[in-house]
Amino acid sequence: MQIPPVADYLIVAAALFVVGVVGFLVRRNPITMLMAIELMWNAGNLAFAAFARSFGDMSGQVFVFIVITVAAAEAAIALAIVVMVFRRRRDADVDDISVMRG
Amino acid sequence: MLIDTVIFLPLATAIVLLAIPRTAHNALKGVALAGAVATFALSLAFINLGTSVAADQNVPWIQTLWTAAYHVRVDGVRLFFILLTTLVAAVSIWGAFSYDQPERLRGYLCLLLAFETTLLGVFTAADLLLFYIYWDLMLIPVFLLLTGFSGTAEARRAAWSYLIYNGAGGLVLLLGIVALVAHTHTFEPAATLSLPARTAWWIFAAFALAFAIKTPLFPFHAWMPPTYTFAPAPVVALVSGVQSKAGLFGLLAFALPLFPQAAHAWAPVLLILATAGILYGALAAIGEQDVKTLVGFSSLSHLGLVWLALFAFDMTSVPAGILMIVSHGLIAAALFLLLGFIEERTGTRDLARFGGLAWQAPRLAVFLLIAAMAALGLPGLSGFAGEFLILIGSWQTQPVFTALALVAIVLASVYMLKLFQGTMHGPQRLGQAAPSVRDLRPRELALVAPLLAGIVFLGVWPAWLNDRTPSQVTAAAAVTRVGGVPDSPHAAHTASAARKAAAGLQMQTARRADGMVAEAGS
Amino acid sequence: MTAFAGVTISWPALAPILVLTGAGLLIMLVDLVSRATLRGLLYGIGILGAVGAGLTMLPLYGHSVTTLAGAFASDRFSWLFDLVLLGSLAVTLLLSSLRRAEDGGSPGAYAALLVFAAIGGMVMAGAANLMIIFLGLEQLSLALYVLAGMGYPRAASQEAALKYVLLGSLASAFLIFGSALLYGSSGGLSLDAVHAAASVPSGLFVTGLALFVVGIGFKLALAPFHSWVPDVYEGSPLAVTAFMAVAVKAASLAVLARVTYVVFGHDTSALAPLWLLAIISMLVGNVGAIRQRNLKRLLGYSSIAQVGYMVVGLAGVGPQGLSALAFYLVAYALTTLGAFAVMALLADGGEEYADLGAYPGLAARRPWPAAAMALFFFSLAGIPATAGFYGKLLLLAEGLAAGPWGLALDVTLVVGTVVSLYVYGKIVWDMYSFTEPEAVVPTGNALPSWVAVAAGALGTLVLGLAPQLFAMSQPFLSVGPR
Amino acid sequence: MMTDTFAQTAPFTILFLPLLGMLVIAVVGPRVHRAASAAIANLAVLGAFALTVALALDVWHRPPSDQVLTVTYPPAWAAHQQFWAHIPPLTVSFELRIDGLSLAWMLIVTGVGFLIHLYSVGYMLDSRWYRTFFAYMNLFIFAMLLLVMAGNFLWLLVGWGGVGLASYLLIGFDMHRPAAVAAARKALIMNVIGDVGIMLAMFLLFAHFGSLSYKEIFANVTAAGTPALNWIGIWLLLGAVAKSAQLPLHTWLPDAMEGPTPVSALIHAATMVTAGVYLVARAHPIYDHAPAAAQAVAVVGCATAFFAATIGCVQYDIKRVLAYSTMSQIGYMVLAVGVGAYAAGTFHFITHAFFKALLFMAAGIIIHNLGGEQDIRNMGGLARRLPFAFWAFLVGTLALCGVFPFSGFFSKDAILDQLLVLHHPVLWAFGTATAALTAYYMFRLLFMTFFTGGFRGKAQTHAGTVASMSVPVALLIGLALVGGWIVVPGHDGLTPLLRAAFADTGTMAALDHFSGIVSLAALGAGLVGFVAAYLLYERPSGLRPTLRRSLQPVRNLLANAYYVDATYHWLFEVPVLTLASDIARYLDPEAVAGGAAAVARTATAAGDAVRLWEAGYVRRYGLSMLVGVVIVLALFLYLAGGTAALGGR
Repeated sequence: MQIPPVADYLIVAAALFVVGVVGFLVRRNPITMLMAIELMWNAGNLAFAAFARSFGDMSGQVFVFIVITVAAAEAAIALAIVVMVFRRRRDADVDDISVMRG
Repeated sequence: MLIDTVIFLPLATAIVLLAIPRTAHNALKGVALAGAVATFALSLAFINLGTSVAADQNVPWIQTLWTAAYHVRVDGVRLFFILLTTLVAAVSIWGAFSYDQPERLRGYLCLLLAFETTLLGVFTAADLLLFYIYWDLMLIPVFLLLTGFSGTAEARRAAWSYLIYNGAGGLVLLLGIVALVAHTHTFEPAATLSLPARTAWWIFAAFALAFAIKTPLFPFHAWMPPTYTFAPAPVVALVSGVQSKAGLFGLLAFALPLFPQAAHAWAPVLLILATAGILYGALAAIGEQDVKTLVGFSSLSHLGLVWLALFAFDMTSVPAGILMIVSHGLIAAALFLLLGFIEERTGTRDLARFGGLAWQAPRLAVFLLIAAMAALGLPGLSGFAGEFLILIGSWQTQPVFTALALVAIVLASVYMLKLFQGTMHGPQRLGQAAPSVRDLRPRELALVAPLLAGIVFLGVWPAWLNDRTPSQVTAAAAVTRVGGVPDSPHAAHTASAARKAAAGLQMQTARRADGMVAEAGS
Repeated sequence: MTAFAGVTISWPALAPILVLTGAGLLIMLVDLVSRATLRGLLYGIGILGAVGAGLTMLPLYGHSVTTLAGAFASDRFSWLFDLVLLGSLAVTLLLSSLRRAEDGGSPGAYAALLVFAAIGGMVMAGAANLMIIFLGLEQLSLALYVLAGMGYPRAASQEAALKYVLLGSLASAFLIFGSALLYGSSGGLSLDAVHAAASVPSGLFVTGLALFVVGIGFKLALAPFHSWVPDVYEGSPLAVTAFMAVAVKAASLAVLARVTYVVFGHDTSALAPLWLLAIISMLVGNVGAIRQRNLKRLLGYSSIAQVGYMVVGLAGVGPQGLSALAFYLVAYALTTLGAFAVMALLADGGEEYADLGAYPGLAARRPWPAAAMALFFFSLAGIPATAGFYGKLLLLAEGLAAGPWGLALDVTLVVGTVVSLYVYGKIVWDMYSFTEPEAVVPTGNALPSWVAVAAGALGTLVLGLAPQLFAMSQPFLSVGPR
Repeated sequence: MMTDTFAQTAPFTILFLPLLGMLVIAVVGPRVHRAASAAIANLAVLGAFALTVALALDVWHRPPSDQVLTVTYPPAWAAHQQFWAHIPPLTVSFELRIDGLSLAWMLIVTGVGFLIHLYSVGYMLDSRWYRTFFAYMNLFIFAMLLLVMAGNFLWLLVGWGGVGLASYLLIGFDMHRPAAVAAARKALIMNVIGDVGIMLAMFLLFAHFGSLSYKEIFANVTAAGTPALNWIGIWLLLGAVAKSAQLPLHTWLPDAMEGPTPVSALIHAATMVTAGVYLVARAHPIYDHAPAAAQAVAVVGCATAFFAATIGCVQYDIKRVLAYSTMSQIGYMVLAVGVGAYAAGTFHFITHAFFKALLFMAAGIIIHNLGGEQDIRNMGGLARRLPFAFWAFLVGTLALCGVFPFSGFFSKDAILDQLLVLHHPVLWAFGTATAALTAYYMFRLLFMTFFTGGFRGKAQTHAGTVASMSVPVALLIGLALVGGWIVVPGHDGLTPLLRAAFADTGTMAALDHFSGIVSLAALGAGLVGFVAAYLLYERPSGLRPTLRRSLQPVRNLLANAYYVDATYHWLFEVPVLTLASDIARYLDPEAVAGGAAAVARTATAAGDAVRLWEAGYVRRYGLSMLVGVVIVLALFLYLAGGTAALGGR
C-alpha cells in the first residue's frame, strides 16, 4: 500500500499536541489534565515514528519506546500524588489547590 | 611590610576586639584607640619619603585570561589621602567613646576599624581589581553602622539610600573596569593608547558616574543629606571627611591618567555640574534648618570646587585640589564631631531651638568658630588656602565657572555664620530643654584639637603639602591641559612647568614600569 | 575499554554513575533489612557514594571521552557539573539527616530517590544525544516529583508535588515534540547530527529548537517558564528545595552549554530568544523577590535571576564562556546551599525557619549564623571578596565580548544586581537592626548543618579571595574553536 | 652690621608680639586674675609700638634709596623653599615690606591701638568676657599689622580677613543682643564681598605678572595693558570700598556701632576702616597707570564724603553720628589717594586717627556715665556734669571741623589744596561743601549733647571716669591739637618720610604748598556750618520747626540713609533667602531625593505585580508558559528568516 508523506503525520501530530495543550488549560481535574499531557507526549511519539519510518532509522523508534516507558512511570507517580492530595481534601480541583501563592 | 601593616592594623585590632568580652568597655575602648593611633603613627612614616614612591608592593595574584596583582603603593598622590584617613579615623574612634548603647559598643568599634581598613585599601590600591574590591567593601561597614548601631529609624532608612546609590555606582564602575580590562587584559592601570576613543569615552563616563555618586557631585547627592544627618557623628566624620574623597582619589589616580582625552571631552559637562553643585549646595545650606544637613550641603559645595579644580586642567588648580581635599576632610570631620557633641548635650539639631550656647560653653564656641571660619574660607585657615589656590588656577583656564564659584564664597559666609551664630550666639533659647550645657570635656577637647591644628597649619603653610604632592598630579593636568592664557607670562610659566613635570615623569617611568604614569607623561 | 555487542564501552567514563547507582541500590537494600533505627546509616551510605563517585571522577579530569556509541560523553561539559551535582547531593543528604519520622516518607526511599535524582542529573550532563538528554531529565524529574511530596504531612508539600508534576510533564511534552522535530530535520538523534542541520536551519529545525529550548528553559526556570519555582520551592522539604535549587540547574545548564557549543559552534545568532529569556529572568527574578516574606520563596526567585546571570556566560560562546559559567555555578551552589544550610541549622529539623518575620534582630541572638547568612547574601549580591563577585566579573566580561545582545545582558545584569542589593540587604538589615529580644531564640546547633554552613562559607570566601585556585581548571574548561 | 639684623628681625617681633599676647591670654588667661590678661594685652601692644618707633627711626635715618625693606621669612628659605604656596608656576612666600607708608600705619595702629587698649582697661571693667575682649583686641592688632606690613597681596589678604574676623567678633561682643549679632553678621558678609574683590584682582595679577609680590608686580607694572590694570584697580577698589565703608558697601559701619565703644574707636574709626586707603596707596603703581580706576576711586571717595555727611546731619545716636562722620572723613582720604595725593591721604589718616579716636573715647565716657545711653535727645547740658568729656569732645570737634590750628585743619587743607593743584575743581567744590556739613552735624551733636538747656534723660551719671580712661583721652587731646604740626606752611615733615615709598609715582607734590583761597574757603564753609547749627539748636526760634516741616521728605530720606539698606534687603536678601529655603524645603527633598524614592516605589510596585500574577493556579502557570512558548517560537522563526523558511527543506 502507499505510505502517506511525513507531512501528513506531522499535521496529525501537531493537531494532537494542540488538543493536548487546550485540554490542559481548560480542564480543572488533575486526572484529565494528565490525560491531556499524555496526548501531547504521544503526539511527539507519532512524529518520531513517522520520521524514523521515513528515514528508515531505528533510533527514532527506540526513542518512542523510551517515551512510552517513561510515560508509564510518570503516570504512576502523578496518580499517586493525586490520590495523596485527594485523600486529604475530598475533591481534586486544581484551582482550589492554591494555598501557596505570591 | 610597613604598608600592609598600616592597611590591616585596624582590621587586626577589630578582630582582637572580638576576643574581648562585650562588657569590658574600658578594655574595648583602650585597644580600639591604641590600634587606631598606632596606625596613624605608622602612617606618618610615609611623609619623609616625599614625592618619590614611599612604598610599593606588587604580588602577582590572578594570571588567567587577565592578570591582576595585589599591588599597593604609597606615592605622592596617595600619601595625603592615607594620612587624612588614619588621622580622622583615630579621632572618630576616640569620639565614638560616648556611644550611648554600651551593649553594642564592641560591634560599633569593630565596624569603624574595619571601615578604616577598607578606606586605606582604596587609597593604597594600585591595581584596579583591588581598588574595586575595597571600593565596594566600604559599603558594608557603613550600611551596618547605619542599620544596627545608630538606633534611630531615620538612620536605618538612610542606610537604604546609602547602600542602593553607592552600590549602583559601584556596579557602573565595575562595568567600566571590565570594559577596560577586556581591552588591556590586565587590572594594572596600563597604557590605553590602543583604546578606541569612543570606548574610552564610555569607560570614563562609567568611572566618572561612580565617582560622582561617591563624592557626591550634584545632582547625584540624594543619598547624602539623610546619611550625613542621621548617622552618628563619628560615622559621618569618616564618611564625609574621608570616604567622600574616594571618588576624587579615583579621578586623580585612575580616571584622569588613564583617559586624558576622554576626560577632556567630558570636562564641559562635569564643570557645569560642579559649578551648579557649588551654588546649589551653598543655597541649600543657607535654607537648611538642621545643622548636620547644613554642613552636608556645605561639603557638597566645597567638593564641587575640587571637581572644578580637577577639570579646569590647570597646573595650579589640580594640585590645589589635593590641598582642598585634605582641608575639607579636616574641616568636615571637626564640624561633624563638634555638632555631635552639641547634639549629645542638647538633644537637638534644629537651629530654631538653639541659641546662646557660648555663654555656657565658651571653649566649644571657640572650637566651632575656628572650624566654621575655616569652612567659610577665612584667609589664614586651610579652607581659604584650598579655595584660593584652586580658583586662582581655574581662573586661568575657566574664568566663567571660577567667577560663579566666587559667588558661592560669599554665600558660604552666610550659611556658616547662620550655623555658628544660630547655635552659639543670640539669646539662650533652649531654656528648660538643656538647663546647663556643659563645656567640652578634656577628651573632646583633645580629640578635636589635632584637626584644628591641621586646619591652621595647612592654612599658614600649604606649601608643606604641595611640596609633597607629586609631579604626576601636575602632569595629569599638564598632559590634559589645552589652551590656558595665551600671550601672558603665566602661559609661559605653565608650559615650562608642564615640560618639567613631563620630564620628571619620564624619569619616574624609567625608574619603575608604571603604565599609568607612562600614560600621563606621554 | 571493552566492547559489548559491537558497542565500545569506556568504564572509567561511566564509573561515577555506576558507583552512585550502587550506593542507591545499597540504600534500598539496607532500608529493606533494617527499620528506622538505621536512618543515619542510610544517609551515610549516600554521602559515601557521592564522595566515592567524586573520587572516580578525578582521573577523568582533563580528558574527554565519548562512549556508548557517542551517546554519552565525559568531557569539559560534564565534568564540573557532575562535581557540583555530587556536592549538592552530599550537602542535601547532610541536611536531610535532621529529618524526623513525622516528616513523612521512609528515609530509605527518600535517600535513594535523592541519589537517583543525582544520577539523572549526571546522565543529563553527559548526554550527547537527544534521547539520553530526555532520559536523564526524566529520571531527575520523576525522583524530584516524589521528593517534593515527601513532606506530605504538610499540605503545602502535597500541593508542591502536584503542581510540579503537572507542569513538569507539560514541559517534558514540549521537549519531546521539540526533539522529534529536531530529529526530523537532522535525521539523527546525536547532537553532532543536529549541528549539521543547524548550518542550514529549516523551519522544522527552528521550530524543534524552540520547543526544545522551552523544555530546558522550564527546568532552568527561565522566565516566563518559572512560575512553578516559588510554589514548589516553598512547599518542598527544606533539603529537597536546596537540591532543586542547585542540582536541577547544574544539570540543565550542562545540557544548555553543550547544545550551545556543540550545535551552534560560534554563531549563536539563532539562539537570540534564549538571551531574551535570560534578560526577562534577571528582571522578574530580582523584582519578584522584593516583596517576599518567605525565605524559601525568596531564594526561589533569586535562583531565577541567578540562572539568568549564568546564561550570560554562554552569550558569546567565547573560549572562556564555559569556565565563566562554571565558576559562577560553583559560587552559586556554595552560597545557595550555604543559605539553606543556615536555615536548616536554625530550623533544626523542626518548624522550618523560612518566615522572614523571624529574622529581625537575629544577629544579636545568634551572631555566627547571622554572619554566615549575611556572607551568603553578600555573595549572591556580588559584593567583592566573595565568590559571587568574581563570578559576576567573569560573566560581565563574557557579555561585553558578545556584541549588542551581550551588552544588553550586561546592563540588565547590573540593573538586576542593584535591585538584588535591596532584596538581600533587606534581610541583613533585618538581622542587624535593633529589636526586642524575641521569646523563642532558635537554638538549633546540629553538627551536620554546621558542617554544611562552614563548607559553604569557607568555599565562598576562598573562591572570592583566591579565584585563581579555580582558574587553574581553565585550560580544561576553555573551549577551542570547533 | 647691627642695624640690619635689627631691621631684619624687628618686623617679625612687632608683628607677632600681639599674636603672642592673644595666645597667652587664651591659654593662661582663665587661670590668672583678669587684670593680668589686661596687662598682657597692653604690654604686647606697647612693646610693638616701642619697636615700631625704633624701626621707624632706623629706616628714616637711611639714605632714601635704602628706605624700602623687603624681608622674607624665614630668610634662609627665601631662595629654595616657599613658605606659603609653592605650586609652580605659582609661588608665594611670606615676605614683609617696610617703608614709609607701612610705617605710618604701623605707628598709628600700635600707638593709638595702645591708648585704646589702656582706655578699655577701665571701660570694660564690668564686662563678663573681660579676658576674651583683650584677646580679641590683640588679635585685631596682629591682623592689622599683618595687613599693612605684608609684602605681597596674599598676606595682605590674610591680614585683611583677620581684621574682618576681629571686627566681627568685637561687633558681636555682646553676643546675647540680637542686634549686635545681626550687625556682626552684616559686617563680615560685606567684608567677604570685599575679599572676593581682592581675590579677583589677584587672579588677574597672577595671570598678567605670574606673581603676587609687590616687588615683582610694581617693578614691571607696565607689562600689563591699561585695560587689565583698570580691571585690577576696580577689583581692588571693591575690596577697599567694603572695608572702608564707602559707597555702595557702607551700610555695615553704622550698625557696627553695636560693638563696645573702644572697638568703635580703634577698629571702626582709627585703623581698620582706613585699610581701603592704605590698599589704594599701596597699589599706587597700578592706579598711576589705570586712570579710569583711579578716577573711580576719587569719585567714590568724594561721593561718600558728601553723602555720609548729609546723613550725619539728622542722626540722633551719638555713635552713629560719629560713624557717618568717619565714613565722610575716610571719603576724604579715598578721594585724596584717588587723585594721587597719597601723602595728603596718609596725613589725613594720621590726624583723623587722633581726633576720631578722641571723639569716640569722649563719647565713651559719656555713654559709660549715662549707663549705656546713646541717644542725644536724652542728653544735654552735660558740659557741667562731665567737663572732662566736654573739653575732649570740643577739641575733637574743632579738629574734625578743620579749625586752625587743630590737626584736622592741616590735613584736610592739604587734601583740598592738592585737589586744586591736580586740577579737580568739581571734587574740590564737593570737598569744601562737605566741610560745611561736617561743621554742621558736629556742632549739632556738640550742642545737643552738652548744651541746649538742661539734661533731658533719666539715666543718672554714676561713678566718674577712672584714670585708665582719662589718661589716654588726655594724651589724644594733645595729639589732636598738635598732631598736624608736622606739616606747617614752609615745612613738610611728612612727605620726605613717604617719598621713598612713592618714589615711582609722579604726583607726589609736597604738602607745604598752601593757598589762601583754599584755606579760607574751607574755614568759611566750616563757619557756615557752625552758624547754622548754632542758630538751629542754641537759639530756640520758630525757624527750626518750620524748617522741619518744609524739609520733612528730605529728613526722612536722610534719616533712612537714602533707603540703601531697604534696597539691599529687597534686592538681595529676600530673593536669596527665599530661593534658599525653597531649595532646602522643597526642591531637594522632592526633586532629588524624591526622584530616587520614585524609582524605589516603581520597583516595589513591579514586585507586587509579580506576586499578583503568581496566584497559585496551576493552569495560569501553564498559560504563562504557553505565552512564553508562542513568543519564543515566533522569535525563533522570525530570526530564522520568517515563515519562508518553513517551506524549506
